[in-house]
Amino acid sequence: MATLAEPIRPGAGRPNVASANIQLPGVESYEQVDREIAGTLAPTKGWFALLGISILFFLWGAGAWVYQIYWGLGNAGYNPPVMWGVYIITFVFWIGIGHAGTLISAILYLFRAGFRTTIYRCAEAMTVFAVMTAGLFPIIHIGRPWKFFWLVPYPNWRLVWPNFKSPLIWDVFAISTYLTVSATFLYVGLIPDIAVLRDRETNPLRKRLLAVLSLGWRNSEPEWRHFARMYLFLAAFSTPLVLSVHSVVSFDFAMALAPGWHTTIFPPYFVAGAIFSGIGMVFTIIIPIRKFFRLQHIVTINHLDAAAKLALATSLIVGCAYLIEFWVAWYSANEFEQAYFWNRVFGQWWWAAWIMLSCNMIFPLSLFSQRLRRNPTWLFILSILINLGMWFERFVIIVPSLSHEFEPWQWSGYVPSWVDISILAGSFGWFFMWFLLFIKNLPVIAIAEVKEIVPPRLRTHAPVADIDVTGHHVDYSPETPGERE
Amino acid sequence: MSRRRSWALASGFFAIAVAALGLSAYSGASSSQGIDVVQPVNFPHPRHVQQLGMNCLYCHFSANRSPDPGLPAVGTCMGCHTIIQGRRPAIQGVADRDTAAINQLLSFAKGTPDQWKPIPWVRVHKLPEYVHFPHMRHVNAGVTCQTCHGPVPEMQRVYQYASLNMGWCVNCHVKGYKLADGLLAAGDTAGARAATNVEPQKARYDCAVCHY
Amino acid sequence: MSHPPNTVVKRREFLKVLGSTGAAATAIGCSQERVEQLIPYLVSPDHTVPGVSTNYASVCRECAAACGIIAEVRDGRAIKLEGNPDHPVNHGALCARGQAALQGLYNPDRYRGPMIRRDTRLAPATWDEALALVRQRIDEARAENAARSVRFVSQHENGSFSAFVDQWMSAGGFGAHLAFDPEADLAARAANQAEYGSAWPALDFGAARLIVSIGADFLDGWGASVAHQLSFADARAKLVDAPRFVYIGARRSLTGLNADEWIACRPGSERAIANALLTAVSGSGSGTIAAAATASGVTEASLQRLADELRAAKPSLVLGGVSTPDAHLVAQAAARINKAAGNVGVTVKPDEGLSGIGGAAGAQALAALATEMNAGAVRVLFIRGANPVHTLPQSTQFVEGLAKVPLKVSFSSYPDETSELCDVVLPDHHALESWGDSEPVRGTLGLQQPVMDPLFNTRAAADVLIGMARADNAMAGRYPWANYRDFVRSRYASGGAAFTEAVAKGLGQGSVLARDTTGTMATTAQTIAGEGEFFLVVHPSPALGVGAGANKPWLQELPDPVSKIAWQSWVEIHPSTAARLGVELGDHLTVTTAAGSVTAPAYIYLGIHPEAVAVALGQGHSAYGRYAQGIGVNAVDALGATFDGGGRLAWTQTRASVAKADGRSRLVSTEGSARQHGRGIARALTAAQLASGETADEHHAFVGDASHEFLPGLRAPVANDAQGDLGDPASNAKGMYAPDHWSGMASRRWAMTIDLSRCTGCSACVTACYAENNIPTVGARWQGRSLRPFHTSESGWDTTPGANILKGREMAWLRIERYFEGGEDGETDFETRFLPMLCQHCGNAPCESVCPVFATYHAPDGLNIQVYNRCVGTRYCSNGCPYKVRYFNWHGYGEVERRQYAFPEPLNLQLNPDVTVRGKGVMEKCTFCVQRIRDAEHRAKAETREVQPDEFTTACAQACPSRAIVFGDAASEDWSVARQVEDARGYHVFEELNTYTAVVYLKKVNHPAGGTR
Amino acid sequence: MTRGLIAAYSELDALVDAIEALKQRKFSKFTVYTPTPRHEIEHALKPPTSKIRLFTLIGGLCGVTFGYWIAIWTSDYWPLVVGGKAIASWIPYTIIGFEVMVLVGALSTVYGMFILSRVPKITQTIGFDPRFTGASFGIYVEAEPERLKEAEATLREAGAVEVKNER
Repeated sequence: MATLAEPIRPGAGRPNVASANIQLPGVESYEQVDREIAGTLAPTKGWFALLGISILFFLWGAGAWVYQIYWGLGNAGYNPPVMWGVYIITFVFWIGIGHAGTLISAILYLFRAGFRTTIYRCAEAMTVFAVMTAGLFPIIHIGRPWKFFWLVPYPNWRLVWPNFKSPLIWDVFAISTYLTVSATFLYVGLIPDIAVLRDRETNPLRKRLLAVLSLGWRNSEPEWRHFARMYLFLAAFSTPLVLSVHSVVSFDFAMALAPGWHTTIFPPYFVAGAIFSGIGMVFTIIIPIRKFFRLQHIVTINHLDAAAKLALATSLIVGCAYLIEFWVAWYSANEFEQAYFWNRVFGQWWWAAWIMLSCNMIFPLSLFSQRLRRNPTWLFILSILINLGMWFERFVIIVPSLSHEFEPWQWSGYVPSWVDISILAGSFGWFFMWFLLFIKNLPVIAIAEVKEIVPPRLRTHAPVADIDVTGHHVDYSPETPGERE
Repeated sequence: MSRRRSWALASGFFAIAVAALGLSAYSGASSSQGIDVVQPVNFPHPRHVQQLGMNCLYCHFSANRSPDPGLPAVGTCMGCHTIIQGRRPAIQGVADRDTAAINQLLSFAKGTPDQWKPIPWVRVHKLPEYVHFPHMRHVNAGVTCQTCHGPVPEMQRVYQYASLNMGWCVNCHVKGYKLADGLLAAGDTAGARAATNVEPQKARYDCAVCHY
Repeated sequence: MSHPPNTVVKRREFLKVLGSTGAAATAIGCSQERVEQLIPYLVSPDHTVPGVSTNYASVCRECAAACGIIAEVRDGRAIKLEGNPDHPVNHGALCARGQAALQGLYNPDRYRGPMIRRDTRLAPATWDEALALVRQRIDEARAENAARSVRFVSQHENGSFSAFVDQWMSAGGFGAHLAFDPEADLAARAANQAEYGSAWPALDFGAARLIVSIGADFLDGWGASVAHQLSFADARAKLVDAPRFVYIGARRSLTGLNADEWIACRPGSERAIANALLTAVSGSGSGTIAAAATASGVTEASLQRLADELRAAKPSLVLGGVSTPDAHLVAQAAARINKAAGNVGVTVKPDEGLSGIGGAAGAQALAALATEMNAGAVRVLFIRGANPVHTLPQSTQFVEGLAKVPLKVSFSSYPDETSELCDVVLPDHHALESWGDSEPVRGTLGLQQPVMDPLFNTRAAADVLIGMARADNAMAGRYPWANYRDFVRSRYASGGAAFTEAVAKGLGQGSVLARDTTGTMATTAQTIAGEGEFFLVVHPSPALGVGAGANKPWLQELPDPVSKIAWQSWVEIHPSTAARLGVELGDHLTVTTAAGSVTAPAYIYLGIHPEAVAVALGQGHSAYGRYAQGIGVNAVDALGATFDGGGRLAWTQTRASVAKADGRSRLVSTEGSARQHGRGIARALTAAQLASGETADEHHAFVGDASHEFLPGLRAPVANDAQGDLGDPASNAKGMYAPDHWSGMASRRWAMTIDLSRCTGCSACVTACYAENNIPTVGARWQGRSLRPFHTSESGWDTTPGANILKGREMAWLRIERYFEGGEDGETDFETRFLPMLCQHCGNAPCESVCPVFATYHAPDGLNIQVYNRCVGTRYCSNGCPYKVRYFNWHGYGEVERRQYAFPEPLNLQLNPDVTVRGKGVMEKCTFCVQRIRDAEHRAKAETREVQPDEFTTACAQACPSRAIVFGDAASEDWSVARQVEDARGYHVFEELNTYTAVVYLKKVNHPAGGTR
Repeated sequence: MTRGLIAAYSELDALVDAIEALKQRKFSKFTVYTPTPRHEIEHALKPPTSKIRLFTLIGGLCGVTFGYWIAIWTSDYWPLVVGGKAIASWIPYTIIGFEVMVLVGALSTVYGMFILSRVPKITQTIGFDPRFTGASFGIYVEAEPERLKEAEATLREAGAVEVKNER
């Protein structure tokens, strides 16, 4: 017979400060969690409008692509030797976006950072759709998209195989792996929540569909046991994976000789940038969601604050990388590098470079102020700036390098064409189309995990906080320290 | 339990799809192996080669001198067919005969040579334009025509014998051409027996040997 | 190649054989199921084998030099023109214009048959109609015994034709015949005739110790440029002993850019300088240094130095080739200097001179004709070859005169400005379809023979004339020949046998039917009217000439060797002047003279005198087909009717005012930066340095990187270079890369050397590459990209000429980079270095390892291979390439169904069947003419032997009139390239990148002032 | 006839008590349901550690082997030299090996979870009540018919909100 301790009166004693950051004062019971999160799924006019717009953008981009396939890449803005342009820029941009999701859901999980709990599902979905978007661009940008399957190693009567020394083949492997693993990660995380929805659902058709999706999950203890274990291992796999993916993407550049590309700093630099941009996108997405779905008491300001600190940290890393690049160029005494970097900031491409530097290095410094960190409006504005800045970071890496290479005779400029811009816009349409469909059909906040940080009902009354610093609840036995005065 | 069946079905379909893809990729599914076409003149190879014993090079005169095997000029046909007409009366007990094919030929070769019309033969063996296949190199290396073109002497109507896939070419280049097999294909069993110990003749398999 | 003449025509069977080999088609989208017909011969011609080329020797008709050519004919289609190695003028080389003759032959805008003007428009007609009409008008003229009012204007060409027409005219009792040559330097010819007794003496640059050219652009088309270039390059190849070259002129032409020193003089002051030099050398004469200095604006010091040098350096070579009204006097002075300096017979060889060029008429004669026409004194006018409406200034009133001629008969095969104004068009065969002759040097008869059947319903003008004559009782008697072939045959000394030999060799003994040339040289000069603070310098374009080249896409696409601008006209203006007028690159400038004005974008150029602006001829066509029409401006519109002593239009010295017009257009230029930024790409050293053995002049390496000391030769070990330093030979199976592999491929290493002291930047190699490798031209109006969505009309497409080049998308596998050295901060003189840049076939190629599908990789014989049909078009290889020599098919230039198709019928008949035509979305680049390598291997195999040293070479090396390019197998000592790569001047571009290139450049050798012996 | 009993609990400590009681009374065949994993339940049940790690290990090893193998085998199948590098160079192939390891490893982990926790289940109705995915905890006890009464009592003592028979 478990005997329960002297109850702790609400308000009495100081709650654990660290845990205070992530606990949800506004949430009393499991019922409330189910009710409120499931409640977000009801479609609204605004949602339909947004979805419509996204689909229009997507169709526009798709049309542009068809046009380009028929009439040739010449209709894009390429200006040799600038052989890569908006498409590769946007590819790297979207891949980068993806990284925050995995970081939040996997790495922070391993680090037991509790504030991830309420935002990770959203971030994870973002990852999957971002990678889905990014994955299109290598196909869009090649001259003969209909031959793309040649990059996939499969037995064929030509007896020819891909070149496994090519960074593009590494890309194929890294990105397909990344897409598969993050999609799996998202889905298995969803299973218990789908089960919740299944059992709340009244419409038989939807119920059956959800039943299939939930794979007959029933919240039994053995299921949870294996689930937790699997989740741990997936997280353990995703962590090196996410680091490897953007390193591989950075190899696309580092493996070529072009000045400004051929440098060893790229992998860490790219990974940090990716996470930075991803968190930017998370803000762009989560802030409107918590506002319009009225989830401020679940996705609390504390969570945003914590995420903002992460953004600040990555921003500092990225900024440092920028500065080191210039230092390396100077220190190497390699005149190609020096000429290129001079041209980057003070020459032809100064404007792009300064957009990048201000958006990624200067503005984020504002996050040192707690007031701004806790101001969702500012975070939202900043997040837009970060997205812009990170797109231009890739622009600055790709275009100026190619336009100002070894051969002065071949120096050139670059102006995107309407096709580039249409497909860029289309990619946003495509991404938000999927995301919007997601948030109205599946819980955008992880029900089961939120329940973890909600105190369970007890025969006696609940304690104020049963959550420790890690965001995981502490055992509920009298011996547990920190629970009483 | 209906759901169980549907699950099984789904995975089954998936497996089949994958298998099909792999197979089609590996077998030269994109090849036009086996196609045969109706020619403007229904030229019977068996009659000329098997019965009259004409040599391939008599008509395909540049196969040993040029990348291009060459096609018989109308004049070449008319060398014989000015005498051998389509219609032949019955003589010495042999019944009279009227050969459609020869008439087809004659319809192109009416009157004096300057009134003749060229015969629009239809191509059967077609390599993509980005492949360079120098006939003379192969013929001079002793590769019998039948090795690639199959038993043309027996074909009433010529069809594409080999797949002409890249893998098909490369296999021979790498493993080497066995004279005995070639002769056997050409129907020279004696020669084949004699050539059993001839070393297979390899050819370069660098991409730029054929693709440029 | 020798054969009985009676089968000549049959062996040129064309249409009946087309398709009997797979004509080159695109690499992409070939459906194997497509029904394809094979059309064999009717009667198998002897001596030709389908799929195997036959070569015919003939004569090039693109300029007066009449070089010998070899036409490669495959299955009845001429696919390539090369120089005739035995020919005394061009010795196997051929310039860009000569090679582009093919695109004249296959020009899509040629007249398909005779045309007659019906209600103001030219409409197709039959030959009988057309000829009947002409005959009728002639008879009318005769009837009213105004036969003298029948006149003939022809394009002058080296050979019998001009004289043949003279005879025809006199036989018919008609008026005078003008053999018009708008480009030739008639003034110099007249002066030479007067001074040397030879219109065009042979020049031996190698024998000279100092070359002084007074505006004589002997590399840009002044005289026989190929011959000059061969000799000049040989002279420069003497390195330390090479002659120093001083160029005097207002504009630094291609020739000027090859000079060691440029003396920039005011246009029109050349005569003063020439006279001063004459005085200095001969001791007698009117000119003085002081006078010259004031006239020319050159410092007395530098003129004095030149004079002293000229006096000291014997033998020397002085050339006068200006285009001012007193050009003939300049040429005369130059000739007299040569006489005084004892150069005649040493560097100037009158008795080996060009022959058969006599009797050419200049613009002056046509202006006179125009006056007659305006007076209504011309009733029938025959025009053959010449295009006076485009080449004469409006001030000559030629067009107005033409309107007053009742019957204008054109033999032109192209719808040019003149033929479009004519009433009857009797389209002539192209030179490659017709018979003719030339006399390159006295006593040698070059034979021009048809290399294939005529494409269209055309007739050789000469045959038409013979036909008319034989049908005409008055003339028939004097025409025993059935056709012009028989006439040509009759010119051969020993008749039939010699002719038969000539048919095989393209050369024979004999002499052309010469015109009686009674040219006496004027001793005075016209004065040039008009005022303005500037001089307008007009000059023929090295590629387009005065306009005849403009309808050939190869020549339009060929960047001007000096300005590197294509598909455009431009105004050259000096930086200081530009700064003064506030003009920036591309600003539209209006150049106004007394006669008229032209407006074109500004090109800021160091090599133009600050008081002058220059505009090239050739563009500004109002007709002349899809490639020429409406591009640029015609500079003669701004010229008055002033002529030099030879009767040629005076191109320079016209006074002009220059004003900024509104608007600016980007220059269609292939030039990124004209400066090397100290990157040691095109390197040079002075003769002194070379003599003293110091070579490490501009060597450029990473700081502290000792591993890149300069080493001559191929850095990568031959034969297994594919493994480079990195590969461990024992690491894994090297397959065909193993030196002992049965295929033996790894025992060769194809390599190339390019001697920058020979290269003059003439760009013949570029055109040769286009012709050999089916490279699409991308500058035509219809080849631009889409500018906005949802367009149906033309307006949606970018129809700017050269739109693709503005986007940097030119496809030239081989480009000539032109780098300037010096000339900053106000110094007049500067140095120019030309660097042919092509795929370097690196041993450790950065492009290869990044390709995901092995579309580019390293072949065992050292080639960097590009497999078009494997390429998926990631363009990663181009990003990896430090030399930027990979080119991408942005549109379906090679696909018939695309609007950007580069080979509209019948241009596609020129495509080389041995080379795949690339479709859209694939990367392409220089292959070291791998098809020629394979071809040589096939030949060797057929003859059961190995490929012999220097047995074959690449298209660029073959065409090069400077012999600057040497190609071969560097792995075997017997190939000359193997010796070349060891030259002390050798270096690799960007060697510090460890690419181990297979192309070795040999440094240029300069001879600065006072640097000579 | 009754297979077992389903008891629903709205409080966590009640559930914990029930579990301990059931164990005390030697009821071995019962399944616990919880809306979210709680350590209390683990402590009460002391279950063995999941076997999933085996799937992960084997999957990962297969993956990395296949990754290296495909890269090296294809390189030597048709040796083509690029950029002067060794034909089969293991350094770049490490990336392939790593990515395939992650892919196969992760998938086999999930596969393991499915096997071990018997999903996908074709039916989840037996011994399960929909509210277990909602707010309430629950226990499903299977016992011999004669012990059912005792079981029910035990469950109710611990404070079950409801106990129903499962047929």
